[in-house]
Amino acid sequence: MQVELAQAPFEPSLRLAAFSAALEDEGAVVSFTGRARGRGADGAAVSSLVLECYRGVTLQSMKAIAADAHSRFAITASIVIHRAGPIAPGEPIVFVATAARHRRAAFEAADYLMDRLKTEAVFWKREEHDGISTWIEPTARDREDAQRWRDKVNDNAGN
Amino acid sequence: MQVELAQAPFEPSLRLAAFSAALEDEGAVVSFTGRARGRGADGAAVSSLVLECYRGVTLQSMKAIAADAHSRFAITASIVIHRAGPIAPGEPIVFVATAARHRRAAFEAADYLMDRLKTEAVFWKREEHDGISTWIEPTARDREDAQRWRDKVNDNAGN
Amino acid sequence: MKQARLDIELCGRLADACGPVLGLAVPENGLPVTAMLDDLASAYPALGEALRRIRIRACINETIVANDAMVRPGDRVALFPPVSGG
Amino acid sequence: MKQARLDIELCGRLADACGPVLGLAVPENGLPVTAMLDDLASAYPALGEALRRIRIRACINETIVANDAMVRPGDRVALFPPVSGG
Repeated sequence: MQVELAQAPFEPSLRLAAFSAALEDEGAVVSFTGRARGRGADGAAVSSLVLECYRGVTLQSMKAIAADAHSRFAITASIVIHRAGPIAPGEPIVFVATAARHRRAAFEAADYLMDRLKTEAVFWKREEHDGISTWIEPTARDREDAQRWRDKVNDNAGN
Repeated sequence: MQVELAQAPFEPSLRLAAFSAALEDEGAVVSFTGRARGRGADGAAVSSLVLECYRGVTLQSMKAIAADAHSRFAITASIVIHRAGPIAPGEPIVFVATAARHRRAAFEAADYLMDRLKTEAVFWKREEHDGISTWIEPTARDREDAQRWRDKVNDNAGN
Repeated sequence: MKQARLDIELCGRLADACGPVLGLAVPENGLPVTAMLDDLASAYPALGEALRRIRIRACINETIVANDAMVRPGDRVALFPPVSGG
Repeated sequence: MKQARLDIELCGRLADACGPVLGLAVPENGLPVTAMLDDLASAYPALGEALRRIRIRACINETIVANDAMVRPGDRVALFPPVSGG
């Protein structure tokens, strides 16, 4: 379990190479890369995305989410890298990779990590366009996605 | 949509780099790498995995699965690379990457591609250990995973 | 009736019994896949058991076909056991 | 009662009204988070509206705390609006 807050651009493919090289007999590796988009949901050009974080609390929130993924899924290794600060369109914002003996656990853990990072990681995010700064909150879809895992816990408890 | 049958080892991280570099304003990239394991399900050492394919039919089966993923999910790009021939433990067997504006489509399409490739792609697979060759069929779990997508179609039809 | 020789490729575990390519005499104007399978089982009894036990798909000229499709001399014919997937 | 000055960091959109760090006079033996929020709203009315409208979490010495936690001079205090996630 490796969790990093990156203040500068990073290259996801190099991180995937290093992550994979350190594995043992895992049969499955899933990666996710989230990239800053050049157009907002309304189609307007975005010149920059800015992610504010707060001291050790942001990294701690990421570590707690990664630890939950390890206790919940049969994964043997994971990496979470998240940018902070100003991010240009096309640059990676977040990179997640998971490894497991079988692919189902690797897929589910990566999906889970992203859903929770997108709603619970301690960041405050704004888009800048035309000199105007707009604060961004998790979308209804982000909240529904994150809710899926809570529903699953309830399903299991009910059976 | 790029589909390849590879007769020699390939490096997934380089393929992810090339795939990502060719994208436009996609916000989400998911990758999956399946690696040959050094131990079988019974814990016995595997010296080699051998994937037989048949002329153009194997590539055609992979292309049909990729085309289905594009018609079913809101992905804008995909790559599927599959090894054939003898594969040593630790080497990649299959690499899949998908890109989409939003992460849900990218995750689901990669998951779907793998489930169908693991059950329907035209390969015959055997493990070699201690000079003995054992033919491998899709596991019950592989079949259940692939069945999920058929169930979903039925769910949708019912609503 | 005049006969011609057809080479049939056997994929996956079907090659275990008698090897990966088998010759078969077929009528010059062809025969359906089901008849070809029966003839093959008679000519190669060791393979015949596998053909009865396993669900077989025939492939003619790189297209998987139904069992009533016609096989003709000159066709590129292969027999597939169930695929194992990637 | 003796008073001390506390610097409070305002995260995310909370900094829009009056800037990212505000000073507040607090009792030397501390006060609960809820009282600190009331005092801050009185001292900075432009921020007060945001504090009432938005659900706030207080963070003391890098730990998110409940609203009845005590804030003491020397603590590193920050106020969080709802996070936007990564």
